[in-house]
Amino acid sequence: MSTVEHLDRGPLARDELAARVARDIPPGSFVNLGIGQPTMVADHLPAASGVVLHTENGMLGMGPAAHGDEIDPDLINAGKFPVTELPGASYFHHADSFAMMRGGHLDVCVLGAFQVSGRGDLANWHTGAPDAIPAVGGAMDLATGAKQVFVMMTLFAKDGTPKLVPECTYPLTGLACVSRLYTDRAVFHIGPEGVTVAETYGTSVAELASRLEVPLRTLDATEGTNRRAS
Amino acid sequence: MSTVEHLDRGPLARDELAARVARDIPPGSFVNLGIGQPTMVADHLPAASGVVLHTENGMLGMGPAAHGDEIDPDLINAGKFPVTELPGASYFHHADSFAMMRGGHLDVCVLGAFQVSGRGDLANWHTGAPDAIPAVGGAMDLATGAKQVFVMMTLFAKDGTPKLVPECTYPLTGLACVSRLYTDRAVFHIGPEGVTVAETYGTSVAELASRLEVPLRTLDATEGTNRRAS
Amino acid sequence: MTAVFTDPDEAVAGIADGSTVLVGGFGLAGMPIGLIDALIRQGATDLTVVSNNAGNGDTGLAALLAAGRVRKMICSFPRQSDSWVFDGLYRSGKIELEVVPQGTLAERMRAAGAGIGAFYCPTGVGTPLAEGKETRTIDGRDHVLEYPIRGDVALIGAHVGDRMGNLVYRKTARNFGPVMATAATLTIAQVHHVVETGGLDPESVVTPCIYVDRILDLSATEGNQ
Amino acid sequence: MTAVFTDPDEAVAGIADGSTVLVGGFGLAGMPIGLIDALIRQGATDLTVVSNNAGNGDTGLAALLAAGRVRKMICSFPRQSDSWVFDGLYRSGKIELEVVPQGTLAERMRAAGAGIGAFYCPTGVGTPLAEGKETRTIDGRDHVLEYPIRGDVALIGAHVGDRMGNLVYRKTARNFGPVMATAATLTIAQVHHVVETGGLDPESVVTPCIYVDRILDLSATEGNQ
Repeated sequence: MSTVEHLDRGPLARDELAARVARDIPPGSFVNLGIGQPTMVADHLPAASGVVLHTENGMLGMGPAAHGDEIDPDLINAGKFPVTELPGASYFHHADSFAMMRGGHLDVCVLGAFQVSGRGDLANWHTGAPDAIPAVGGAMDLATGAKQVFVMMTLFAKDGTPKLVPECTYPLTGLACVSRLYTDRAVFHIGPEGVTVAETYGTSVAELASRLEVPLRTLDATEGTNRRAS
Repeated sequence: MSTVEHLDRGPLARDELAARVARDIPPGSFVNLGIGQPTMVADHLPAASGVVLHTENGMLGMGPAAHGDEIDPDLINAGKFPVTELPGASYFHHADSFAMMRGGHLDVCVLGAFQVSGRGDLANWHTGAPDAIPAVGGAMDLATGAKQVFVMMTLFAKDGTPKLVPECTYPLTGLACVSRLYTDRAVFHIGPEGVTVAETYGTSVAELASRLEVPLRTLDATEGTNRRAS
Repeated sequence: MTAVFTDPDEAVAGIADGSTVLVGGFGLAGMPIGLIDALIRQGATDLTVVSNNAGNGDTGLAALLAAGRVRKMICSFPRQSDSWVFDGLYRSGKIELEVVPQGTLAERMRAAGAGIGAFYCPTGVGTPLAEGKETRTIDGRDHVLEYPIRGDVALIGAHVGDRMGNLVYRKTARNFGPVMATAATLTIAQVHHVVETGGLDPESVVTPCIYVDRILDLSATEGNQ
Repeated sequence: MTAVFTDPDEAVAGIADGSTVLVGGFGLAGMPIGLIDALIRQGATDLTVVSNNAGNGDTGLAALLAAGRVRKMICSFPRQSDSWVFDGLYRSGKIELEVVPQGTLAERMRAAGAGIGAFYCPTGVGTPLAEGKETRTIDGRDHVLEYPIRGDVALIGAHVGDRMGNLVYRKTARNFGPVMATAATLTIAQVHHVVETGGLDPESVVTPCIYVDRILDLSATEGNQ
């Protein structure tokens, strides 16, 4: 497989990004979707995929959002929105739920981020602003515990500064934990060898390399190894 | 309350000893009865006492031994004998069961012993014989975890040597954990102040003091404090 | 032995000033509102409250905070869209805050209930929440040493209790309740109703009666509404 | 995703020589005899077996020991009235033994499943079983440092499973099963029968399906007897 540059289109819309993440979740996986944008990934997981959703407030087999009469105040997700229960669900208390997370039993978690570093460090819980009230929730537990941590975010902040950075400047959530980074402009694989561009959207690897301070590699089909991008 | 010397009778029989222990278990207590002789204490707990029995293989609300059609191979006690279930029972797994024990939630456990020291050290799992196969089970967990550890044993071994000793010579189960020692010859309270004789059976405090190498105190009704026995 | 109350004020009697109070619930699910309201009336102050969040809106835990009874919050996620009471107290320096990762919060209370002296935990390594904590590399992985959080009191919400004190929960309202019940000297549970002993399936009991000191039966009150 | 088997030999396929195998059960309650018999036929050897006891009589775990497949036993209580197979191997120096207090055994497997690197435990302090272990005084109480026990494989017995792999147990046969299921890379559960997904009450599931890789459905075999 080699890096694919989609130059005939613009960046991914939020919904397209969620669909792109969903495509990479292996059938039958146990998955935790973080609060906010990651929740949208659920809409793109076909029922036949057999993916089982975990919510850290004590449930496996979480179904879609509840509406109307389905709403039950005792049945909420980690974002505290009403959800539904699928056949084969189970409930457990918080220590058991986080034992499941910390123990490495979840195949994938999908999180949002403020910043991701080229080593896969994650910053997503605290802006570090002096007046901000810190609130971490289950972010560190997920970042540390899941077998694979997928991050979805825009590649650039509103002011144009990159959010994929050599070193996170925001307070860290976890060290070297992110394995895949899904953004509107590109999909990156992150590992001990560094950052590899898997796909781009409305931009080229060369353009990304010029805007990011992180060294980028590309997938090389012939050699089966990664190559440093120019 | 002062020390009572029952000189008009012989030592307690096993069943009398079990009854004597049962008398000291407060109503409504949560209690674990060790394998062997301590199991007999259950027969002397009136139903109205509201004592709830724990068995470390995962049950609260254990009932009496099962007989005939009641026998269910899935319902056994720590000694692996078939037992019954009382209304209000609950089942839990081994880690939860020992969390309950280690966490100090059981009011009383009753254990047998090879030796108890004057500081309340307990030796009840291993004779230390070179060819003996060590097997500890839940003895250390109970000795460490229960709020009060009651021991029941004969005061003297068959060869006449005392089992209440200055220092245990058998391998230890727990340090300074025994609070009450119930024997055929006497009931002892053990605490930071030492060993206090509460009651004797067919012997006197003076006779005990002559046969034991552990300093003995007596309960003193007038002063409300313990007094060193002569 | 578990005592069953129908009067919330009797259920919370005796909570001392300066207590550490574990408060169940995740958002509003499993939040023991009846017990918290009673605690406000009871008047204990200078409290340390351990709960996942730091109150929503102006009721329940937020009202306890607003009444100035809480010296310190230990929680994972104080900041919410409707946590204005806590936010105001925090910004004006009127309350202490200890932020703990949610799973570490649960595990520290589990450790208290399970008699574990401390544990090495991989969560939070290298982050500001691990600052000042002892660390150790085990099997090539870094861990921080975490200590138990014990409560003097736990206030939890369950679904049904029996007269002996066994509890079952409902759906995600289970959350912190079973853990907190094990970690406090005095555990008080509010339930929607109480059944006779033997009325719960022993295989399905989530909190065994040994962990429950008092039950507040809400059925009379809720039935009146 | 959990695979359901009716053939015990297929259920245990692939267990490698040298594996650490967690074997559920307390005495015979919850003992996964069907899986152990299949493991004997499967032939894996040089095993480390973690189980509360070290076999009873001549069947099940005792038969695995008698077949010379076990290099080391980790257990709390090997010596029983009918543990002659283990006793003989031990006395002739043909098997290693690590004796662990029962609760520490359970907690060490729980730690493996829960991602805890190590924990300070008060059990066994000052006894021969704490010799050589790191100790620490916490809040005035001595503790020993205990490390996780991980399994390559867990063989457990449960009561009923659903097609997704959720399990419920029966009475005291629950014992070590739920803990071992969390602590092994490959968890294989034998159950008396399997129901369709949705056939178990979500409130009463004891082992969520995430911990179960394979289920052996005994209903066909047991029905034939």
